[in-house]
Amino acid sequence: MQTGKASWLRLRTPVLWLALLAAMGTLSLYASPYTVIMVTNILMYVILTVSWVLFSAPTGYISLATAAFFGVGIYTSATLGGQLPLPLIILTAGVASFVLAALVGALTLRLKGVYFAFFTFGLVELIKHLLLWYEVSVTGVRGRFVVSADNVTIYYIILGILVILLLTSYLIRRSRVGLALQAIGEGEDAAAHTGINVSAVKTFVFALSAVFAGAAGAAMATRWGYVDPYIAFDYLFSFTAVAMAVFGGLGRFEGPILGAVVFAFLRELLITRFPYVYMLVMGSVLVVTILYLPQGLVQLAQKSTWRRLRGHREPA
Amino acid sequence: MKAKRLTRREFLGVTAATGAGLALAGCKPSVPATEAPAATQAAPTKAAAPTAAPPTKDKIVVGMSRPLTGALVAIGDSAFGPISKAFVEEVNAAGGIEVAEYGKKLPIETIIYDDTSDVGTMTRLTEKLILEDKVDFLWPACGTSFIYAQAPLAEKYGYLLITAEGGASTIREMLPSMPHVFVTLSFSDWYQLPVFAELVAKAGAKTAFVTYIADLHGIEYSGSAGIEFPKNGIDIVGLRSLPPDMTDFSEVIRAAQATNPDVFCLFGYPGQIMPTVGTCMGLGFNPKAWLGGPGVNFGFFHTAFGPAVEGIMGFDGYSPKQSPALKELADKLYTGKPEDIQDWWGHPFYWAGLQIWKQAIEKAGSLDQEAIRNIVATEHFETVLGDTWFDKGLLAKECHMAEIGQWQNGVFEVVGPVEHATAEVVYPKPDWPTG
Amino acid sequence: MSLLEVEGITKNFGGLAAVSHVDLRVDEGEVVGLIGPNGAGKTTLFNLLSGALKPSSGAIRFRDENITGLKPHQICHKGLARTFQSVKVFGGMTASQNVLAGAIFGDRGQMSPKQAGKEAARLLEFVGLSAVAAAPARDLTLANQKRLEVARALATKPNLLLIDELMAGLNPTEVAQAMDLVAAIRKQGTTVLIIEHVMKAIMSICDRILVLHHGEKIAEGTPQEIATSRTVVEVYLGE
Amino acid sequence: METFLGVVIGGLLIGGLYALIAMGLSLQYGVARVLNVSHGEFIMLGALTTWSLYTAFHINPLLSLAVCGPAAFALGYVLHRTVYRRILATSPSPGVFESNSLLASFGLLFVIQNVALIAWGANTRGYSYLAVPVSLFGVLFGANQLLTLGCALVVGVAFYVFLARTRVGKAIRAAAQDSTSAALMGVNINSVLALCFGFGAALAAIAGMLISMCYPVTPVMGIPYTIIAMIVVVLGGLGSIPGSFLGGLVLGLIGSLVTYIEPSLTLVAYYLIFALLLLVKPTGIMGR
Repeated sequence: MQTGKASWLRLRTPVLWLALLAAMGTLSLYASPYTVIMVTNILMYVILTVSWVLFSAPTGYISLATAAFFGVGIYTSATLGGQLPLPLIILTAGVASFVLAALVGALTLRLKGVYFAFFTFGLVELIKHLLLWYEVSVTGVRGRFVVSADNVTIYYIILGILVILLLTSYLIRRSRVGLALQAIGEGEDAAAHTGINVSAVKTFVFALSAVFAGAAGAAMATRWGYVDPYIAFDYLFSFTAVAMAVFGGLGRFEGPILGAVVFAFLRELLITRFPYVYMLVMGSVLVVTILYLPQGLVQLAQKSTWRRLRGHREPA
Repeated sequence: MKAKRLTRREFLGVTAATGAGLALAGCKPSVPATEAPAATQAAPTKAAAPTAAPPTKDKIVVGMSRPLTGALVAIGDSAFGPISKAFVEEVNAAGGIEVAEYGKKLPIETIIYDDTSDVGTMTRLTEKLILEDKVDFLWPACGTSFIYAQAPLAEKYGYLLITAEGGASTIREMLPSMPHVFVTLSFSDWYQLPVFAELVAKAGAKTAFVTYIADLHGIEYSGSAGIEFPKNGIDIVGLRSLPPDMTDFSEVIRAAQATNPDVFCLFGYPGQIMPTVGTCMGLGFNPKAWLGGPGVNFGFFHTAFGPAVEGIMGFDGYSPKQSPALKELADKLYTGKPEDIQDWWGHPFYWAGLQIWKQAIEKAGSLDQEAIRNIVATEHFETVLGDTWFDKGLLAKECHMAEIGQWQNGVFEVVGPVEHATAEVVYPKPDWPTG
Repeated sequence: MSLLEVEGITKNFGGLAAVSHVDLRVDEGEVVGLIGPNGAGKTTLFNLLSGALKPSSGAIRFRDENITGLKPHQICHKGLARTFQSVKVFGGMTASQNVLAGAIFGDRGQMSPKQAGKEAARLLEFVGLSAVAAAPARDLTLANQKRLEVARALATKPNLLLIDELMAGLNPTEVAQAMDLVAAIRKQGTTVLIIEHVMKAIMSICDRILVLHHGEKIAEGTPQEIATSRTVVEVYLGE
Repeated sequence: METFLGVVIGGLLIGGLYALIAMGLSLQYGVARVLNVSHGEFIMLGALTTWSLYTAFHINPLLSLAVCGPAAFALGYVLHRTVYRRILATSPSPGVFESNSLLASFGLLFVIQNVALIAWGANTRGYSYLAVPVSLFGVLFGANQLLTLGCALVVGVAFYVFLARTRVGKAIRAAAQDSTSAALMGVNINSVLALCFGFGAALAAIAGMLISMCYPVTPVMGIPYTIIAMIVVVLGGLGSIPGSFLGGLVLGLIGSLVTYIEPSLTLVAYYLIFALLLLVKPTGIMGR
């Protein structure tokens, strides 16, 4: 019995993930068309959050550049839409974000702590205003139409990006790079003297994380129809990614995913059911969560809920 | 170590459970899955679909995705927001809209979602309204960019869309490919700027300094000015684009002042117009004509600046002096309410748009989008604007009661075009009040 | 045979020379001590040698190769490892992960994860931390954290190990253990350059001692010579 | 030449305001380590309160200082005592505190903005107060803008003197240097942090009051001001009050010059300078 239980425990994690993947992978077969759209949006936030976590959680560098990479993706889609097939556009967007992030990373990753946060925030705004200036003064257009794509296709593309992202982060966590990243987070000097090429590792992972935000931007833009620099480079995406990750809990792999899902779903619920107090409720939830669950929502799962459940199970 | 692992596994269970729960929650409000795809395809004619069963319906559900929070909330809340509210109240007080197919009056029920001033959210919520709530009609989102994003969706699902806030000349080229979209509000080139240019040119204006916000609206209006002003013999002596998010334009005004223009234009929003008026006063810059908008046309502009608004010109839609119907509208909307909520530009257009919508439903005798669309596209309607119709998707030029207004003695008078004017243009505008 | 040769190395901060024209030579198999009053520039010298700081002038040759101006990780790969005066263990990682990081990243010869794990276990055993291998590094005692740093540095397979104050703040028993550890390191073939304040210890474990004062080398010699040097005694007593 | 003088002085006028909004944020970040993204919401509260008092009761905007300042101070103080202090207590490391408190202030931003939307409605508000020209060195300026700069200077200098001379001020500075040793010196660190947060909020509200005299006010006006404050704080050096003041003036000047030449590049210039400074000297112009 003991061994049976143990092998089930070992298998439970992959089985549950596979079940979830199967459920997600067939969503368009059983869910309503709008559910697919809504879940696409939630998954988009999961991508932004997990890609943020990929770099920022282990290193402790708070990046507010998510919106910049997302925006690069959106604009790639807006400028190349119709000229290239969608998968190529998404790939291009990922590469463009990678290049931008690599450049930014090489330049700025020596900035410590909050300075890096400030710089990346400024980056979003700088790109936005430069692009706006360029569009107004050079091309003479401010907004661009984005060639739209089928909702179900976009859903599967977003799901695909997310699956690749989750696999990437899982593999990175278990790889040499993951160990290096963790060491860097614990102490950069010591990491460097232990033989880790600190700037190369940081720049690489930062750029890698940007690929996913960029790809997601390119895919989502097709759902938006019309974009301009203000719509595409909205710093709220950066802050939201951080908020979702902290809300869910940075301590665990699943925390940010949970945070993004609950946050995005709650937001959807509030703007449709209680639109006039959406911000009030959302804000209160964030404040209360961080006050009572300083490790994020995951704390809820590990502490009270499970202890209580176990308490009920054991006597039986 | 071991204990940690256990909790982690358990936690994964929670994650998966949450995911499953979400999938369920997502499905809950929708009809059984098999029916859903059919409904999508049938969307254009879905109102007619129930003919198989005896038609029963006790309300007309109208859906809107509006900015209730975020940067656009001020515009949404002062422009189409109050109009839609007042219109629904009035119609429902009279029992609703007569729909022959159901043999009775159906009251309007509105579903309003908050798009948080975000285009992505707006398009998603628009699809929610159409696909999940299966609203009978879609009312417009707020802002030109938003219209541009929403119109293709309305077209895709075959929903009639009569727009409110926003519009630009570029939409004219798109309208032939979007037969379900109708634009009510006036924009730069057919309407306002030719009228304004002619008006001030006649009064003697020779030079103009043009500033505009760096967005669709600003680019469009400055472009039109670039055509219309020279056509009327007015030289553009300065052209500046202003980035959104800026509040202080002192140096732009100083630059304008240095060229000593007859006309000063600011094609921006209240966020730019209001501080700029203050700056002009503070710097003693008093051009002979001062045109700004949208913003000048709102009641709150007058409340904010009091007598200082005298002579300032803006975009206009009507004056209660023009007809009994318009007076009735103004009384209905504004009497007993703070002056802040007045909008002398857009309100009559939005109201007329809703009137056309109601009359088209009554004429069609059903809620069939196609039938109603055909009526909207081809027929004439009696609205607050008088005889009203759409011409190639745009509210016909002939239906416009006003283009340019000017604050005179605390009232936003129509000064252009001359045939609709309620007062003669004051040029040059009076000095800013002192003290 | 000389392992490390430093010529006229100088580091200026603003107008102040923290290290000034220091010559230094360490031969293979030696244990060399570096002493001096607080602020003498000992740790700065370590930072220069390990690449944390770039020298204002002077040259560093390590194993007949000029390593001046190389980055810390490159110097580590050349076979020069170090520990820190104020401990810098990876606090949130376990003791064995700390050493593993050293084994994986410090070794030029691309160790397989399995080998690295074995090597880490061996080194933890070597410094006497096997019992706390699974504990987060931040929960270890100061003495153990210092030992952990030594193990992490050794995991990078250095030819030369720079140890910065292994014994500060330790009780007499721990000091004795630390001295044994240094002896063991030398025995396994690693050359050691060590900064230490505990005089008794340094005198007994070092082959040679250098004395820094105000950034300059004021004396060099066997423990015996240093203990009897007038200049050194003056510096220490004059404090 | 006259124009140039006008542009320069105009830059200082707006710069004074920037300085004021940045000082509050600098205090909150420099001492309490809270990157308070809801800073602009306190500006908004100050501005809307002043507008209400002026339009409803014709109370001189400057007098509303007596209401806004203390009220905002109390609000900020209480917020720290309840929210941030608890987060501080539950955060295992400064890094965690920084991200958790960032999330909390993000939440507060939402709450405050929504409450203001409900209380005041969404309309753009404004009033004209002292919008009359005053001649200075032969160049005209708005009297309200000059008044704004004057107030910003007075408040800034008064606050600096307070920090430099009074016991509480010294405690705050000690805490800014090093909270642990300040605690050892007998400073009650928690109340100092709460005081800083309160002062930061009060400075924001005062800035809001001044802003309302020249610029439109809405419940959603806060975020752009928060962003300006962030830029200035970085320019001046995190946690340096004189730095914030200088940074504000510098940014105002740059903005003014660029706006005069090509306004569409003003914000580009802001962020370019911001980014370059971070790359070249991240500790800011007055940074250590």
